[in-house]
Amino acid sequence: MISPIELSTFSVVAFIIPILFVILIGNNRRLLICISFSVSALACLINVVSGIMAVAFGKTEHVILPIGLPSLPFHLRLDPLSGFFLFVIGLLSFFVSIYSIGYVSGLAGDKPIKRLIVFYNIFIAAMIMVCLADDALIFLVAWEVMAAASYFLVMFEDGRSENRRAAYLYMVMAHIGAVLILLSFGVMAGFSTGFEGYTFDAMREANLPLKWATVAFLLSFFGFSAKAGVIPMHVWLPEAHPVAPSNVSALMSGVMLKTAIYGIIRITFDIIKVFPWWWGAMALAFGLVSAVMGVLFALMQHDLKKLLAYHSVENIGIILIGIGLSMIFTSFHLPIMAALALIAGLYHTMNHAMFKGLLFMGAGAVINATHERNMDEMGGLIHLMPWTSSFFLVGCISISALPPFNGFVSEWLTFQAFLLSPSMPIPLMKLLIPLGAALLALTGALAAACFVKVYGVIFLGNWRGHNHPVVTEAAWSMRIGMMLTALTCLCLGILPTIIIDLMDSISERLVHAKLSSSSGIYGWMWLTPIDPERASYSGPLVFIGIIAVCAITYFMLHVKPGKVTRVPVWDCGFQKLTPKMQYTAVSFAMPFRRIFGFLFDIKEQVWMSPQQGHCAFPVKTNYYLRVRDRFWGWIYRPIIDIVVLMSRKAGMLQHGRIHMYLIYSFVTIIFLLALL
Amino acid sequence: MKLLHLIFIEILQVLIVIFAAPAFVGWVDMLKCWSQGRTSAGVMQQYRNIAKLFVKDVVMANNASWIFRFTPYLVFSTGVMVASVIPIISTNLFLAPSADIIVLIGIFATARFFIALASLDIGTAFGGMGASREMMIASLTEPAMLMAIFTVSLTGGSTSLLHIVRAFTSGVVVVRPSIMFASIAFALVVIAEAGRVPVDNPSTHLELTMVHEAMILEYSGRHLALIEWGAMIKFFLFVTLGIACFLPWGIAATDDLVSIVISVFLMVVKLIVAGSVLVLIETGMAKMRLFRLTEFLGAAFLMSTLGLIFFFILE
Amino acid sequence: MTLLILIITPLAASLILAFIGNRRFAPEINIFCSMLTFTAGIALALDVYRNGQIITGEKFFFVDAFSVYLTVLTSFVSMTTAVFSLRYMQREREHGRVGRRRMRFYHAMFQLFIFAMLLCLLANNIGVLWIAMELATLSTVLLVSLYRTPNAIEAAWKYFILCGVGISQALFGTVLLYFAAEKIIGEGGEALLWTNLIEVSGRLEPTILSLAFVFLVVGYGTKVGLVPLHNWLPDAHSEGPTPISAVLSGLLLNVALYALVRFKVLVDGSTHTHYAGNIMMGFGIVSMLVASFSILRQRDIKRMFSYSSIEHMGIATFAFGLGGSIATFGALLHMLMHSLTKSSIFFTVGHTCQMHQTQEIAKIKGLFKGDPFVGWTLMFGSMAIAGMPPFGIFTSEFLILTAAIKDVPMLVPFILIGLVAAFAGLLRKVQYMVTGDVPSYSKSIQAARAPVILHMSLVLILAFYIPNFLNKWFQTAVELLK
Amino acid sequence: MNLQLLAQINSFLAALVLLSAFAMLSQRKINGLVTLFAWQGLFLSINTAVVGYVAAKHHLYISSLLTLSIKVILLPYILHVLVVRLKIKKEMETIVNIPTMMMIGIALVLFSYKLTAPVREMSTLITRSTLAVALATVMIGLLMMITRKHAVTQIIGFLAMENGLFFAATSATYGMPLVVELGVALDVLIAAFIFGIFFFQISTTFDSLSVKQMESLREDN
Repeated sequence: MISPIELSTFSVVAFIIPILFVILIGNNRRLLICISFSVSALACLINVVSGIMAVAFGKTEHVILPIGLPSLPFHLRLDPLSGFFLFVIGLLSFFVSIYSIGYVSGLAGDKPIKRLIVFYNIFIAAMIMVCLADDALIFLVAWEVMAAASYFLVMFEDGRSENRRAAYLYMVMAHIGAVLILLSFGVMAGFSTGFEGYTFDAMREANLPLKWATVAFLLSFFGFSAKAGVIPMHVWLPEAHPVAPSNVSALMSGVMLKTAIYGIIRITFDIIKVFPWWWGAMALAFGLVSAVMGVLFALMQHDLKKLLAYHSVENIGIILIGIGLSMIFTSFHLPIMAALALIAGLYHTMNHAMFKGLLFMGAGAVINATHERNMDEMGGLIHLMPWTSSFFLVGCISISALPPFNGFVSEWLTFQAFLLSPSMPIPLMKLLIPLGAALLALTGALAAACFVKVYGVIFLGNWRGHNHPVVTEAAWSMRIGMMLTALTCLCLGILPTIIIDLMDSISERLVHAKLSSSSGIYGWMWLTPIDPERASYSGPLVFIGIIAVCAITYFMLHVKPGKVTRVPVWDCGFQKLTPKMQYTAVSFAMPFRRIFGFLFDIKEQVWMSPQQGHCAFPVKTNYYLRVRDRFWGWIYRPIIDIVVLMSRKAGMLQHGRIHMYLIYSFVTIIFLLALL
Repeated sequence: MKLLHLIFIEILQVLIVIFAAPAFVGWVDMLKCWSQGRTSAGVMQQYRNIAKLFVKDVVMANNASWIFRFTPYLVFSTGVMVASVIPIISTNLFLAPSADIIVLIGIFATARFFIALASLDIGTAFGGMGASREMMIASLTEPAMLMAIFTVSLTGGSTSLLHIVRAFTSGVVVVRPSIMFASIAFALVVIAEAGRVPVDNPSTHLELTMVHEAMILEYSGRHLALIEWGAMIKFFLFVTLGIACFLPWGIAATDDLVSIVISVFLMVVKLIVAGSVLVLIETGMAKMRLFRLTEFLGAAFLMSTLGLIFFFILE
Repeated sequence: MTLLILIITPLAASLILAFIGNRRFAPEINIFCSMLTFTAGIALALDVYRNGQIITGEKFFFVDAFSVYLTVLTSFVSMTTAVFSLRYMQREREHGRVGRRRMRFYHAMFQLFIFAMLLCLLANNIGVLWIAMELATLSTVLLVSLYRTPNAIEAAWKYFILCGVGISQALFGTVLLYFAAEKIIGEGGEALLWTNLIEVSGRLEPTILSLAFVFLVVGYGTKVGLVPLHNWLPDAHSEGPTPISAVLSGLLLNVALYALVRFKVLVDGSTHTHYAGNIMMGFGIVSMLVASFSILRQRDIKRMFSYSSIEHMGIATFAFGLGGSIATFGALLHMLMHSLTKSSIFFTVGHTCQMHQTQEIAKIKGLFKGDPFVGWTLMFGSMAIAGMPPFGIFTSEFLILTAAIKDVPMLVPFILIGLVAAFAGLLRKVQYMVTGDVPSYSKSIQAARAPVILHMSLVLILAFYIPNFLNKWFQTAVELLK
Repeated sequence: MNLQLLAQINSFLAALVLLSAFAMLSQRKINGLVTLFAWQGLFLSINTAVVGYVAAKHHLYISSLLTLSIKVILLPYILHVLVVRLKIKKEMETIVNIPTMMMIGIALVLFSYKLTAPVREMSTLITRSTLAVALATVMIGLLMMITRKHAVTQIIGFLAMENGLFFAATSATYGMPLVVELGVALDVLIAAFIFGIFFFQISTTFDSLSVKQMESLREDN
């Protein structure tokens, strides 16, 4: 019986095979794509298996690789937490790899496919290594390799300047984050001697004084949130995701951001373990801000993938809310509640991976078909791409947190965790935290609004664009990939109980409490966290109920065949109804712009071109709208200016006059002698 | 036997809701007419409307997709689904645990989501306008509604309606400031959710003001009937939800026939009262401009938050 | 014996090449001699590995773990550089930038330079160390001005004057050191021998030694390229022929740092404070900050990478100054990794410049499309030099940083800023050069792949697997230096 | 002869070396500079011989001879030839005016006096007091390199520094070991040839030998 960790380690090696294919059969494009992506899919599947095993058995296994520094070989470790993330990563990557077969073949011939395949596999392998790492060095190596690989993937079409800019911004942010994480490891390793200090085990042993623990936590928290795209470290995200190939953005947004969540959980719950409540409060605050701001930014977008990217910011926020609550509860020694909040966060992690992956895949299909990223140029695709549209709809419903799909379950759990806040000893928190719940509700509703906009504008109505491309349904492999993901979304929504019972082993290790021990008297049909008296939700019943009633009403109304007459749209007698008159993404978001506009840097202009005849009928009306993220101007611009100034100052040292150079060394001597 | 009994009560309640909803709406309309000094069409008018729509044929735009056709059924069925969960005549409904308040809100949100999609499906300006406005209003009502519900469920120590009702009814009757504020907030939210004046005017087709009507403008025949009916059920359910949360006394705890009858009777009384209160508000206020709604719903949110704060400070 | 071969070979080679350096097969001879040197270096290394440190030739030569690994490194990089310069200089001749007579000069001086550096590393006598260092300068000065362009001459002149002045300071420091030592060891050559000095370092007069260290650090620091003594470095690196840039920043800086570290050990041994260490840390921080910010606005590719050499020397100096086992280990690793990576980068840069006939970054584009090998090696090399895994420099920086935040947390923000700024600057420029479309004026050349591949793979492998002998040397060196 | 007298001779010569250094600092004419440099070398070699006699160190005679041959005869000759060959104009302008340089020079002397105090305390040699002078010479040489705009003058400053160092070695420790002395001398020789080549390169590339033209390598702000 081969152990899970061996499986995963093997799978990491397996990711090299596609790279070999690139070298071997690089010239045969179709064959290369088919084979290499199916191999990657298999390798991902291995991780799904090993992940499930790790979570189900609840065992912890170590492996020490013979490579690394002489006195610091690479330590690998697979415990339920990393198992869970392996499962998520593996599952989505599996779906995406299937999807990629069709997607990549659909790309234009001049694109550097080989580069895509090579870095795609390195990317996934690195993410898996991040979850397996058990010492600071390999963790950071895997972390940075992941960043570098995704950097090259974002730079896939390096001819376009926006790709280059986005990739550059992303890489720099990622590197800053990585260095911060490195420093936090340095702090934690500092309390044990020699090279052994770098292993996570040693860090677990070392009980840091609170001051240093705080330093370590803050460093790692901001380091990881730079990768997770927590506001205000989110600027790279809406730049990088849109320009990357869609299968890559699906992975980046779906699972790469989650590795940051993994890091935060690993460091706080597993390594530091004991912390004051305000850490959690901070995480919660950042989560709430990210959630609300993220969804608002998303509402303002009309670039499909940019919009989805901002939704990743929102969902990362929601996940952080769960984790923050869990941290607070842990610090007050309320294990069962901590478990609930943690599970809520983790469950949303998995859900977001699924539906965001699905949405990006759908976006990829749409963009491949229409060669268009601006939603206001699309419309009516539901008639041309029935499969894609229905899968995309599933994604929209899930991300809008509507029952009976999966997004709702995790948000419901989070609400339950919020409701437990009164059991906290600190009065102020009791008051403040429910307000957070209100913000979460706002987020959910806004997300729903946003996806009504997305789906309505892209798939419903009529085609708005100037050019009329021939739109065809996505390739079969893309459809399969999306269908599997959609099914997963539905299952996660309807049968959460089974998965959550499995996840007990995680919460038991991290916060020493189980959820299932509290629930479970109703069995798999009812999700009853803490106590069936408190709250209960039965996904299956709701789902079946709604479907059943629909069916019944349908049949009752169709006992005699109801006649349906198809007619053109009723134009109120106004003869010239054109697609241009439809609501667009911009116009849909207008009320929200009016209400929440103060949060953005909005520039809106309307001007009428020279009129003739009656002033009420201008020949042409131009509308210009630009919505900008304020954070760029607030935080990043100043920093960039400072850096430029500094570099100019540094350049002044090198002015070419040899006398001054000699004076430098002269002064240096005098200075040092004066120091004596 | 027991199971049969439960199923009987369940079905009974659902049927009551389905068939009482138009009557309730009719009652509200009637009151409104009286208060505005018009002669009303009577309580049964809504039944006539629905019946009329059912017999009519469906006329549909050429580019209507399956979403357009599916939505009416979904709207209706979500109503029915919720009807089986809220304790209206009795507190031992075996389906009740399958959804707590938050889930109820979620289910209604699903229905709204699909209506909005359907309204965008045809691709007319009206549809888009309606959808955009509806979603905006919803996004503002949701936090207020949730806060109100939070207050209630903190008091009741649960989010599942059964236990809230039990907790209230079992305890001695006390007037709690938190609950009071929460109920006011809830009333405002119900007005917004059900699309009544001053948020929306169900009886107008003036494009500047209409929200819900704009969304369903393209519907006709049985589809329109289902949607209208679903809307009525939703309205009715929101009122009963409010009743269950804020004055649950009298809802049958035991499932003998007598108590059920009593509770039905009490429910009718409560509904009549609630309806008249709503009418008072409606006739008292004028339809608001769209961007005034933020203030209206902001007030609701403030109320509910106050309720919450009072819960922590005073209790 | 091996040691003598090691020393004599480059000297003899330079003499031979001084006469026949302009023949057709001269480059091959050059390569052959370097290979001979390298094998001798390996043999010496094995010898040291077996029976520990060696002192021979009436204590004239002294080899321990620290110097032997640098010796092997020096001979190795000089060999690969010789291989690289074969084709490179050929093309330079075709472009008519150098004549036949100057080729002779080039080969002779190249070997002389190698000889000087090896002498530095192997000499036991700190006076001889000084002489060899001066010789290393003098031998490269005219190589920098090989192209005889105004800029080249200017650069060489600055190099000559600044390093000359610096090295004179170092001599004064040496005199002071000798003065302090002879009190205890007695007159004559004995008092200049490193082996004797290290034994008695505890008894040397602290005030004199700290006085001496000031002059030594300014002197040798000039050659290490520590800010504000660095001004010669970017000019010399950017104007000289690329092979020379490669060995200058790959080897010469290392050797100078080697000398500095030796003296640091002495001084701190005598003062029993952390005086020398602190000075080195200060220089390190300043150097890496200034260098990183200078990288951001470079327009010349070779200049940019020479600034990054300053930055990395700063890091290494900082780490040596920090002391402690982990930091010192990191510093040793860093010297190794930096010289391997940086020289391979300079090879690639050489190819790039010859492809585009310019060193201006703005004119270099589309390397991925134009010549994937050059493009990707440049990309990966720069990522490695900027401290991205899976390359070795990340490992050493990891160790140094973590050690630093343990001991001097207050300084860490500066290192952080420096590292990030350097990363951002390098990535920005390199990304610009590798991406996009191929400009019309770029012509394809036959790149010398072997040296680049060799170096990069070494950097890659050493990041994950440090062979036993290297580890043993590092550990002994750490014991010696920390 | 008794040590007393020798010590006095030694310090007298030291004074002369310093004087010549100051003279160089103030000298405008290039030929004068070369001559002064030769004089400095001469004093230095005599001094070395004297010290060698005092300390009975015979290798000091050798180094004194080396100094005589290289720094008094060879280098000045080379410089002179170059000056004639390259038709260098006689007048050299300085960056700072002469009196200020004098002031700075005196400050340097005092500074180096203060610096070498610990050495003086420790040392038992009769030459110990001249170390301050040696350091001052080095510093003044550096000052000269800083303040002169001409390649040749910079080189002379450089060589003056070398003189100072040599002097320091003699006075602090009765000279370095022979091998080092030889090595240094060799380096100086090579340096001499190199700057010889340089002068030709510079004067052929740029029209004159002024360092002013060599400021093109800079970070253009």
